[in-house]
Amino acid sequence: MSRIGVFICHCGENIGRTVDCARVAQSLGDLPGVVHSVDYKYMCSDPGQVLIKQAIQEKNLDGIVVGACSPHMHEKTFRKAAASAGLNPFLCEMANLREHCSWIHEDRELATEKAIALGRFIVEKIKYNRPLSTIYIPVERRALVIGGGIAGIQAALDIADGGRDVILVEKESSIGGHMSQLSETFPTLDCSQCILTPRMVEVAQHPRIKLLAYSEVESVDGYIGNFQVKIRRKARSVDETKCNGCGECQKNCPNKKIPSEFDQGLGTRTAIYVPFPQAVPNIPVIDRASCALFRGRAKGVKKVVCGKCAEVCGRNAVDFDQQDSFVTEKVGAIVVATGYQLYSIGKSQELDILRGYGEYGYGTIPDVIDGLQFERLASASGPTGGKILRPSDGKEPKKIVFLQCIGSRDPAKGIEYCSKICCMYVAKHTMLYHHKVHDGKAVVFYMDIRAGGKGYDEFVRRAIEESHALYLRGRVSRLSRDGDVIRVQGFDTLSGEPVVINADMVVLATAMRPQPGIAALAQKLSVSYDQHGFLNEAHPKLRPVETNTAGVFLAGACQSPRDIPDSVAMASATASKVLGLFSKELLEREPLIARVDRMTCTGCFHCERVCPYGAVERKTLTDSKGRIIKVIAEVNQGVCQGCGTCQATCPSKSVELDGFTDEQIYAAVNAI
Amino acid sequence: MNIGYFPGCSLHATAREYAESLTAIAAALDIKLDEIKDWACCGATSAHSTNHMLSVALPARTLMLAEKQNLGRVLAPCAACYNRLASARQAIAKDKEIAGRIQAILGQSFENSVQVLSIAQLLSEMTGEIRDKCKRPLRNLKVACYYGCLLVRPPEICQFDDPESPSSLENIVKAAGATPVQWDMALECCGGGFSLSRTASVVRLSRSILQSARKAGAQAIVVACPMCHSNLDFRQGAINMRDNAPEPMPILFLSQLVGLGLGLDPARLGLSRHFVSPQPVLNFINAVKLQAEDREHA
Amino acid sequence: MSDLFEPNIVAFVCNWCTYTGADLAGTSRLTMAPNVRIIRLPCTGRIDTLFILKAFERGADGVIVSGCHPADCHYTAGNYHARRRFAVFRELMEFAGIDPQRVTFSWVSASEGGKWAEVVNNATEQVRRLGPFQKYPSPAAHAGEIACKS
Amino acid sequence: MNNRRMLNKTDFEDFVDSLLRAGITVIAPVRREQGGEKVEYRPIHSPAEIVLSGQPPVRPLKEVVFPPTEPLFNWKQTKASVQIEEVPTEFKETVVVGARPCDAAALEIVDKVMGWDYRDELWFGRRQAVTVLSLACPQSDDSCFCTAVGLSPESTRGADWFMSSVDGGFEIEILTPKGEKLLERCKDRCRETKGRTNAMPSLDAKVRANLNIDPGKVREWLEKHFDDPLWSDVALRCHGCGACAFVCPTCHCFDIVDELDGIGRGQRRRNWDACQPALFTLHGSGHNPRKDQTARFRQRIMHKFNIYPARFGEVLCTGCGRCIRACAAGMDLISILSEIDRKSAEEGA
Amino acid sequence: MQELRDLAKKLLLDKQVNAILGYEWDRRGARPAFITEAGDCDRLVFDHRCVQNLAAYLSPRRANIAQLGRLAVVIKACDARAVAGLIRENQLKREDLVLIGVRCGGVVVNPSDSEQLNAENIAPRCVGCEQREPTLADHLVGETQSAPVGKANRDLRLSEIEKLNPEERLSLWTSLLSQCTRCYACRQVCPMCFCERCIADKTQPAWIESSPHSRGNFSWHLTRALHLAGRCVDCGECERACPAGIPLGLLNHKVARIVASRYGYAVSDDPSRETPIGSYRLDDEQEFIA
Repeated sequence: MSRIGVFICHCGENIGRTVDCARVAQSLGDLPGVVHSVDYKYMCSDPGQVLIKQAIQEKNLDGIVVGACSPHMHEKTFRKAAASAGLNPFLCEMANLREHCSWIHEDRELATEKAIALGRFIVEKIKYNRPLSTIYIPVERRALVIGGGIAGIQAALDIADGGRDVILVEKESSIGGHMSQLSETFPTLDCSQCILTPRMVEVAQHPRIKLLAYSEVESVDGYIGNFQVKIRRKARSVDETKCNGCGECQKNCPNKKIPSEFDQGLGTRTAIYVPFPQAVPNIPVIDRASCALFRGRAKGVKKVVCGKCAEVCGRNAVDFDQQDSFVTEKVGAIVVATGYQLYSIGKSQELDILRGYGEYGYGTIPDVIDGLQFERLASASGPTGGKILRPSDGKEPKKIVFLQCIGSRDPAKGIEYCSKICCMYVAKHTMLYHHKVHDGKAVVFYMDIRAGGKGYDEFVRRAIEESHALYLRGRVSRLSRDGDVIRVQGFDTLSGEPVVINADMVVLATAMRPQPGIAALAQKLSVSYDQHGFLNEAHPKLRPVETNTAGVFLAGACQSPRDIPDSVAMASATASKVLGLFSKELLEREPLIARVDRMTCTGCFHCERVCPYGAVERKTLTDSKGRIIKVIAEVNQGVCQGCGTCQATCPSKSVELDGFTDEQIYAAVNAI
Repeated sequence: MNIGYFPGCSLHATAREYAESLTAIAAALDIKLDEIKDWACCGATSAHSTNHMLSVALPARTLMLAEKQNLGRVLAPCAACYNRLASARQAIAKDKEIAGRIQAILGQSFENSVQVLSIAQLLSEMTGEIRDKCKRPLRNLKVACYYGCLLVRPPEICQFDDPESPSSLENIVKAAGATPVQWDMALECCGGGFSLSRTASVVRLSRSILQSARKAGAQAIVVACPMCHSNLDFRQGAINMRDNAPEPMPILFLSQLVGLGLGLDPARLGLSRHFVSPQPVLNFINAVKLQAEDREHA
Repeated sequence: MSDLFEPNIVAFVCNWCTYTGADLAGTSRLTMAPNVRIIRLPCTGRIDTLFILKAFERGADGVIVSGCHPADCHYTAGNYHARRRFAVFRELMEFAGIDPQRVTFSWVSASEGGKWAEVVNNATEQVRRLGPFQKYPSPAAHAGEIACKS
Repeated sequence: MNNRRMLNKTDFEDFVDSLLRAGITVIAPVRREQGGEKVEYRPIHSPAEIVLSGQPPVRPLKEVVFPPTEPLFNWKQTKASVQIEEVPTEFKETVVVGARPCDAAALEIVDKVMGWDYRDELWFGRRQAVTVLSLACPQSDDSCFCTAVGLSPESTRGADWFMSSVDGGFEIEILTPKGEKLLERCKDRCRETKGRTNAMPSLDAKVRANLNIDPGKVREWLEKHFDDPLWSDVALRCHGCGACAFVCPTCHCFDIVDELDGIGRGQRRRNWDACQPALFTLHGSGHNPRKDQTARFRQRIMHKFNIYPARFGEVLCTGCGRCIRACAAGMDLISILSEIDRKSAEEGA
Repeated sequence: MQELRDLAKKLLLDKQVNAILGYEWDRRGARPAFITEAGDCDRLVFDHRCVQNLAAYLSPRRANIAQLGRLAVVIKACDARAVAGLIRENQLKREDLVLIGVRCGGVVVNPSDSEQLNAENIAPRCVGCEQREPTLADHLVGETQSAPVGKANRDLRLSEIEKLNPEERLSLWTSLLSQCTRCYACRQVCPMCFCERCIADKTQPAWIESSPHSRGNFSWHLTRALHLAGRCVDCGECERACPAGIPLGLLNHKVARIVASRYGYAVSDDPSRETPIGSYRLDDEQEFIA
């Protein structure tokens, strides 16, 4: 027979005003197994907690129910109080009489009745609570960082500087990410490469960082503190241990007309190439789709068509037969920093919801470009050497129209969210343009100017006041070619008039979207993502860099559109989370996890199929002579997060989720 | 192939040539047009600007008749009719309340099962046949394909082609052997129903369309809407008056152009009913034919 | 108090979305019908169809099942599994004669306090209209047995 | 006065009607509401519902006195005490019309175990309340073997009246004081008659052709063959359900369960149980003394043809054949008994 | 028939298997046969009276059958779906079994039914069955069969019930299920009901009351149908085995139609095909969720 104590809180007037707390206490006191039932003004106050502790000790209670606010508010408080009185904290539960009762009802009679019912559920449930103890799991104190943009670089450096080993995986042949493509950065207009390159070099030289460039995460197994990550090292066709980055191969490659991805198609590169001169590692890669030798091979041509690069390589580093290889790393934490891509506004989109902007003629009108292309035009290392020139004819544009919110904040054709950085970089573009083409005129079509951030609004004002950019509030309906100018038809909503501008060039500030393939990665990591593909943080305010998969953290634009300062701040935050996790050898976990009844488990493994975490393992039971009796499911305590989907799925109910066992739920339902 | 046919008022009146040419190419393409018996007004303009329920109920009635007459798909050649019929179909499918009220108004069972097609949709399905049967008299004839506002828009209703840079008419025109030009005004407004009430606006808007087409080198404009046709054709006199009288621009219905491509007798295509004579196009065809004959002789 | 039939409705909700959404409804002081009593589960994935049958056995007149919207599941996929399970259950239940109006399924996120109030009020109204669920099978005497006196 | 009467068909129906009007429950084979041709023993509202011909009812008369589930008591727990509310053990006067001889005989056979070391109040309460009018068996099939267990299509055992269909009505044999008491209610309608006119030797022979064994010999064999390959061979087929037990007129095992109905409230019930499912003998520890179907199936035959005779002097079987008809796996008691008989003869020779 | 017997003999003589699980005649039609001697193989038969789904005997819980050793099993296409189910759910290993597929043109309802198969007596589940022979088999025997023709229409019966109002449906099912005495024949003959301890036998807590009253029976049969969602192989054994004649197949058929229409799933004899419950799609229909 249970010895349960019930404690009903008035929460000042909050509960007491609509619920007759004394009657609730009395009514619950009459239930079988309840040996103590009182009400009190403030249960969470010190005297209130003393009341509970005394009752536990004096009445030798084996379970307590606190009828008060939401358990999300004070469950921890009361469980701590119970523990300090010697009662297992998991033998304390709360009935939510405030948020779920007194605050939402007016009729005192009905509210009191409901409060009694809610209390009854918990009293009956707690009769089946078991004492549970905290679970400890070992931690592998190395971290994996996925993505070598500024966020990944920062996270890797911070963790490594904190004294822990880091594996940094980058899918491109060099780290640096989008930041390496930028010309100058807002709001200080310092040169992007100048501040980034030293960080990249630091990564390459850090003794605690193992850089795996041109590599991708293949699979992730395990759980917080104990992940096993399989990484695909894509075939570079160049032996990294031999190459010294002399660049002879590039110079001699006959195929020089390949549009450069780094230059956003505005410049060219060779088939064997490093994407940009400051690349880290400074080791070339052969683009097998463009290389004559590989294309020949793909067509089945027996003859070796080319081989110039190998011929000129003094170190024999070029390896045409290199294959993808795999390495497996054991890590305790994972930082995801996969960054973003721009909304490609042409017609074909990989997502149905994105309809593209046919009216802007991107891809058909050569002088309609996107923001990242403008960065390359403005960049000293870019295809024009930093001169602003039209892609179509190489002339200097005298009038550039910038369109903001292309794809962003446009649920009909693009994405409803704000891409956050465009207002700022368009302002920056107008300034760079003004600096480089003094007689040029910049016109900006905007919806709102969102310049929250230190020095941000001042920056935009400077663009308007000092660089004389003309800001028109409104949208553009169509871009059309008119001879060698682009006719921009728009609407100025402040004057209420349609506007037609003949521009020499148009720059579209297109939306930021998560990287393609993010969903596949999220599934490997069991991290959820929103409808756009951005990874979900555990809590938007209080746990912004954690995910719901313990041990996996988010930095930068993989979580939502982020600018550089944000990304760096997030990266450092993840590093502090990782270092905090690594500060202990053993990890504590709440013990609300599933366990399998060996006697009745049939081994059908429906539980294995539904487990979102892969926490179900197969265990072979044998008799004393080693003969197999059966293969059953077993829950890995470290991996299980306690959702209970396995239990609802198990046909014979041979799985139990501690804290929410069938007997507990049955008892609550029985109390209806 | 059998398809239900909703001519609407225009094809029985101001756009009779549209109906004639459509009938002619349908026969050539083995399409049987089953005119919906007892059809009524689609509700365009007047109904949908005054009474929403009426604007749904009118087309719903027609669609119900089509359903009862076992017409699974209905062609509405007029872009406005198409828009009304398709909009009504979607309103009923999406909104249970509207569906209930329409059911009550109709007083008969209605499953809303009839699919509504524009001429662009129908002929897009048939480009293969058109290409096969094309006699290629239009080779190198440069035409501007004009979509207007309702043929591929609003996208929620049409769910066909790219609403901002469509290509279906170009594909059909290519199949018929002509050469579409790239131009900028394919989707701009012609002034639509303001033809009588605000003629000056219509003249201004239609003029810029004609200018753009001319600039792109078009020898004719192809349309798929009686209202567009009327503004560009009937108003061309007024438009050109101010413009130092450039060469008139023939405005052809899509069905007429396809008919010419299929080598049908121009007389059967209603070409004589236009205000702007399509003679330059016919001359072009003849010239092409003569060239071909010459080549044969040589 | 009026003479209206006050239905007894049990809500099985997930801890992360709907329970928190219901907390928000409380914090926002949204008044709602007092007929719905919440039983908290970690996830809709944990909610078994047996819970619903048992609730009816114990005299519930209606049931609400609510959790995180698709893609919002705290455990990434529990709600997707629940969605399939309940889709089949609901149709079978309807086939067996339990009026589907007695069982409300909803997604209510942690930020949808207002939606929770709406779900509660709608379910209460709906079940009130149907009346008490007296027809749910009960342990009546066996049809062939010799009856006791009196 | 002798104990034989004639009752013509309309008088019989009037008699049944008069019982109903007098508030007496009449149970008889009737067609099932949703079951097509299936017949079951159920209380009737009019004599027209009675079905006396054709296949026997799906379930035997057992369910009338020993329902598949019945409450034993209700309990209510308050903070300090538990209150028990007993179920009544007195039952309404009931007449069963048209019981099969094999079903009626079963009641008497099971009486023995029900009144053995403990007198089952519910069983005997109902037994006392019921008057059984059985009817000479109208039909047999390939599953019948009553003659092999000492009964026959015309066995009067367990009946208060024994009725035989004759032209235009029924010939009735009054067998017990209960029967005589019932006769009081239809004295005016019936006339005395002599000896049985309608013996059905053909039916008897037909049943005998299905199985002709000596239960005593079977018992002797069983006594000596607890371990015999026969058991493992036949049990292979058995799925281990309770269909045979639940359609058996003599199987009487039950389970006792507590069912909750809210906090501290509930009902203790007894439910039919069967020896073929593994759960029947599963211990709390997980150990199961009858570890496989072989052991369980042997138990069924042993109980019916050895253990029960040892304790109560007769086999626990009336040869009704329902277990054979009900078995989805084709388990066939007739073949099994004849196989035992054959083995016994072989060993004897 | 000879083909089947010869194959069985060969399998036994070559010691490929220790026993053949097939069908034989007895007094009352066809019944399961367990043959361990090559000499007994001539007892094996197959025709439209071999209705039993022998896959039920393959559950690892059948200790006395496991003792026989390696088995060859005679399976119809529908039975093969059950074997696939057992493999899919880790109860069997494909390599531990020899599967003798038999071509089937439909079966009767009861093994003791007529020697002639016709449109009247064919089992309703066979009407519309599209699989004449199992794909999951090591050997295939018998002649090519034509598609079964029959008059029964289960969908019609379903739609009749669906037309009733909820109260009528509830009283119909309450009345039908009141016949159930919990003999669990339905469960025991079901090849997919292989749980070590059935939910209906669980007592702590007793989600499903073991008493055969309407309340317990309702929970039991609804839950069983749900547990078989996407798993029921439509072999009809539960309904055939029910001594009370409850139309259990209707519940299973209803559920099969639900998973077919919602998830495009039809039960198959491909063990690698994933069943619909326990998997999901992000865009599963959710019209019933507010």
